[in-house]
Amino acid sequence: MPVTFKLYASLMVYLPPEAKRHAVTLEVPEGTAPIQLLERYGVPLADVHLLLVNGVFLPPSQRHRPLEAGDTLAVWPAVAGG
Amino acid sequence: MYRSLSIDPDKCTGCLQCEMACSYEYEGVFNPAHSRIKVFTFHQEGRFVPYTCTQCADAWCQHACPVDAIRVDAETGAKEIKENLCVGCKVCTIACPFGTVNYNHDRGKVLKCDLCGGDPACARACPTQAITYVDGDWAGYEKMRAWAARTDNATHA
Amino acid sequence: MGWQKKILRVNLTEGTCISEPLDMGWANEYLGQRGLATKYLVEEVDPKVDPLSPENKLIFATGPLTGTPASTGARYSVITKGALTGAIACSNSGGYFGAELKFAGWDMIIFEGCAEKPVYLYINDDQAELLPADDLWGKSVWETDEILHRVHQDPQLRISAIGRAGEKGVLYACIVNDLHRAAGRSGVGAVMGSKNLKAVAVRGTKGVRVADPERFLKVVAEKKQVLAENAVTGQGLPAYGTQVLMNVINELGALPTRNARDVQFEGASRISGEAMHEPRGSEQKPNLVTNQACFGCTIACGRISRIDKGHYTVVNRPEYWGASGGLEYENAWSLGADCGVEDLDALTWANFVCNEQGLDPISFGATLAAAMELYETGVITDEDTGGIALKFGSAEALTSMVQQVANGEGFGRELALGSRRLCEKYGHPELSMTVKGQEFPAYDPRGIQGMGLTYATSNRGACHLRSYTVSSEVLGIPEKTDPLVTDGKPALVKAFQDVTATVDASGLCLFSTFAWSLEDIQPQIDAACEGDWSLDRLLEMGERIWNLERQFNIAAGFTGKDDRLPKRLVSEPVKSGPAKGLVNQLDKMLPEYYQLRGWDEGGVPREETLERLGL
Amino acid sequence: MRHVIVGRGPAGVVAAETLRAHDRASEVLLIGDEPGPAYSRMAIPYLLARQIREEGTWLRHDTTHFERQRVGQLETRVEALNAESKTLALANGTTLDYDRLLLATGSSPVDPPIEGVDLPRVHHCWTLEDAHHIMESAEAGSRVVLMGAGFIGCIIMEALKLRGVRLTVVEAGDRMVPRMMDQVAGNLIKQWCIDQGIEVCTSTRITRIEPGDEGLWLHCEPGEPMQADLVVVATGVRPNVGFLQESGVEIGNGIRVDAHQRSSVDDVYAAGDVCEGASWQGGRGVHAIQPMAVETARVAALNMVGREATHVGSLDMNVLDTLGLISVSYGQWMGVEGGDSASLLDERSGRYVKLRFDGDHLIGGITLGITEHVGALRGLIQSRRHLGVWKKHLMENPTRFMEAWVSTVP
Repeated sequence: MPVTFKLYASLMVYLPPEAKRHAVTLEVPEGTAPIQLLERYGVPLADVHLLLVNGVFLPPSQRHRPLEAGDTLAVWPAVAGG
Repeated sequence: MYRSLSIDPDKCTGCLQCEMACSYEYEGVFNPAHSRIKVFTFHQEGRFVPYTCTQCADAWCQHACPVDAIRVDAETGAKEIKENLCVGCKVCTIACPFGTVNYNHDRGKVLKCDLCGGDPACARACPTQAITYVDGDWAGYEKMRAWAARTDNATHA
Repeated sequence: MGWQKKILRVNLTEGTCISEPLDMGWANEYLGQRGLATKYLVEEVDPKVDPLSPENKLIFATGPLTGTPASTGARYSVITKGALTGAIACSNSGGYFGAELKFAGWDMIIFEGCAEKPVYLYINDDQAELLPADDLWGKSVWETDEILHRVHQDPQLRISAIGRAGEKGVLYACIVNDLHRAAGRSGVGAVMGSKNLKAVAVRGTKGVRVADPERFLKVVAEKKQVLAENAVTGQGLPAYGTQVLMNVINELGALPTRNARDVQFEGASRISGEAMHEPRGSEQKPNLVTNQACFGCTIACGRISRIDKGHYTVVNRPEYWGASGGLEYENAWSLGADCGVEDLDALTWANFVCNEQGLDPISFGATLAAAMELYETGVITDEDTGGIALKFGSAEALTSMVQQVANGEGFGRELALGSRRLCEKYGHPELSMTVKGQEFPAYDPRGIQGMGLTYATSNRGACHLRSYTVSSEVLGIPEKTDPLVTDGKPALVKAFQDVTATVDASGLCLFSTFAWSLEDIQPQIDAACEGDWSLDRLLEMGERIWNLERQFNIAAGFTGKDDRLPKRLVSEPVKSGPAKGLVNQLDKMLPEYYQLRGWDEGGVPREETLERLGL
Repeated sequence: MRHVIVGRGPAGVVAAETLRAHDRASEVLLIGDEPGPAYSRMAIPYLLARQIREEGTWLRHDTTHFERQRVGQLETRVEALNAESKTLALANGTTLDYDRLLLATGSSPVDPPIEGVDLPRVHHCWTLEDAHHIMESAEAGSRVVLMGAGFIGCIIMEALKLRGVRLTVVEAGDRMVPRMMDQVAGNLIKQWCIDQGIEVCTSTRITRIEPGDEGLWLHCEPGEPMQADLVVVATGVRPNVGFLQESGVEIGNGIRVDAHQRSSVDDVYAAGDVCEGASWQGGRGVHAIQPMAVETARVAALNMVGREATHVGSLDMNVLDTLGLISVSYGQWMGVEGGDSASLLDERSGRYVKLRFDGDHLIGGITLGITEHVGALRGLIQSRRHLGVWKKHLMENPTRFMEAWVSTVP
């Protein structure tokens, strides 16, 4: 199933080369969870702070919940602005 | 080999914590105007350069002092102002080609970096390691020494 | 100590500069800066005065931690009755000016009256004098800065000034210090301009003392370490600045786009903090040159940017080739997403001009966005705009209008009125994205519900910096709440409002609170200031400040009816993103908020509340 | 090997120390004709102002310093030099052999050629002895006339003022410190001094001093005669070369030296105020200033021990504090033909800066009321730094010299 995987700020370095800007569209097996995508691309979990699925915050306890086809996973380190 | 202050302008953000720390060390007040290290801002280039005395081996300030008020600290190699001897004549301020000896109107004395007796407050206060206190064989320090030599009136063999 | 215990009172009408002791009774109730200066304003100014009349006063105020090594202790605020809003205005700025004012021996400057001819204030420690500014009038902030450094032959002089915008009465003109730090909002620069006051130039060599230096230095060092070890203040902010939020808020569906018609901007990533790091243009260098700290700040989130020399805005204009203050999130949003423009260099240039001429980029961008909507709906035409097509997405419209506003030319004179007056003038007040006349910033309250209540109840008109619930609702600081629900938001907003007022009163920067709680700040205040500054006392003080500001506004004629959001936010459901289908549910939050505040249904503080707070 | 140094001022002392630092074995002998420990004339004003005691003027405070350095000291006058026999004739009638000789005899004040300069209560301010005379007469309320508002006159001025005297300064030149300051700066200093309660007469000569019932009468041109309890003469100095008449050492305005501080005679060197050496900007001259005295002394001493060292020319530099107004001048502040000049003047606050350029080099400058980082002017001049873009910045705002300096540091 297709999912969009986005990494931002200091996590951008973990994107695969085919990524455009911050995003890459991936074909992943059904049932793939956010945590697995993060692990596959070597994103240090300690640096993962803000994780949005389709723009909705996913608390750390739910990172094992499978994604659905067409989902967008966007991930940031600890950031803030004003 | 003495330890020395190493300055990396690329790491400086211009926060002036060093200036506050220095002035506090010197006079117990947070007062950058009396800091012996100064951060210069090159706004157009987005560059911040902390700058202070390099404690040059043959110190112009020390040689120029007419009353023996600038002494070398045996442990740190720092050229220190002995305030009880300084008469405030300011000859050292014009003799130092680095512009790092300044006159303090309030005290009627000159001030310059003395490495805080071996634990420089500026380096302790710097949040980005733009200012560190390192072993004297740091290459940058030698570069500044070489720079100093180039401005020398007397080129030694 | 912490305070210098001295105020400079400048009567512009009489041309006098008089030193007077700081009212320590008030300092003990309001600490400093925002709190203390508000107390002075409330005591001295009739809330009903015309903001641009000589009867209004303009206060530059530092806090007790300003000019100390407490990290982020750089701040000063400008307090007055706002030109844009008619409400109390308190605009906070960093840079180096505030600390310098303190080093010169002053806690605050109160300007009163109006000078007959343009003047500037020169302060050299105890010496303060008004000097003629005829030659400076008409000059930009940058030129003024350069000239005053030259005239006074002092490279260390710190300068705060208005540009042409403030002189010409642009209602959202700001006051800019150190070239690109600004007391930005509510039109404080227009008030300064109305007084014929061009600039304040300060040199201070007296320094700042604190009550218990040993304890202070110890706790300050500990707390600096907290900032350094925190991922946000130690890494995120220095690397990406506030601009890191562009993609976050866009992804979240809360990025007001094209005058808040949309909540997601397709060009967001091109104007984001990440984009500022990418090589681009003819030089293939990044927009971002470096980060810069304000005085004493160990976070250093400021952006220093450069425009590509090949960009149309600066070709043959080398005066804009150097590095200068770059885009913060709010500015990138207002000039960018809100106007639909995705040309990073055009935004940077518009931002430069805002700094150069003293314009609040939030209000300018949002006003232009409203004008663009009026243009696209045919309400205003090329005839009004002098032939410039004010289309969403037009970088050319943005860059020509910023100049016109700054110079008081053409359609810029209309835009200078701000969004509310502009939209009212053209018969469409509903298109103005304002509260109490002030343009709201970069968070759409339909996607972040707490920000709706924040905007509606902000004492200085719509503003994110009065209770930045984004911290909690989006970033999870101090803990995560759901941005799409209203439950718990009134309490959250109240808590943020009170803490923020305390932080502002101290002289510290609000951004420190991404890592610090009030528990981290309290011991720094307590060691710096005489007296016992307990946490409870500080919290109560925040609430006292909030209520004092509220009282000023009520006396100025504001009522609970002014605690409302633009119609669009409460009636037009968003079309995309997680908040799709939602409007802001202010009506669900406001009554509870009033109740928590101890205010009546009309939003007026009850007697017992005022009594409890000693008001 | 015996190194003999004649003169115990800063040049003599620094030379002795440099010799010892580089030559552990040889004998080093320091001859001076004034009693007591070696002292600094620069410090005398502070003694007059009661800011220091006599010990405060000493060049080295550790009383065992010279002993520990194994530098011999001899208090006597040198009457003559015989370069053939490499001997010095001393005032006590003996002769002294040397292997290498450094002449650091400094300079002495010059009397103006007028009647009455030899009267009691007319003094120079050059030696500690002079200082004692002045201190006896210059009490609060006494009328003091200072002849000469050159560098030396001006550094004494504040001291006299601090003693509470009623002070009149008479300068023949058209401004104060004419050799160090241009017209603008000289006039600013004059106005400053007047504002501080000092009477200043420029373009005025004292033509005659005569004793009266109540102090001295000074006749002026132009102007009315004035009365004084004390006259301090500070009208210039000249090198002490009298004892070299028959020595064969070539004398110009001072002892002529080459870039190694060697005189025209083998094994005879000179340093400090007595020598006439290369000027930084080319040409030759006597550079009677403290920093150059010690630098020429170091070069001389190094050459005396066989380490080749070169003095590439003396750069004029002066700093003066006239009752709190601090002025600085460097190098060719008067400029050169075709060179650019940039200046800023704020009469109200007594601030002034002027920079002089030759192409994109800085060659001289003046500052008034500006003390921060002034040394950088020396750095920029002496390193002959190409200013590049900073030339333009400095032309626009000459106060930015420290930034210009720092920006070019690697």
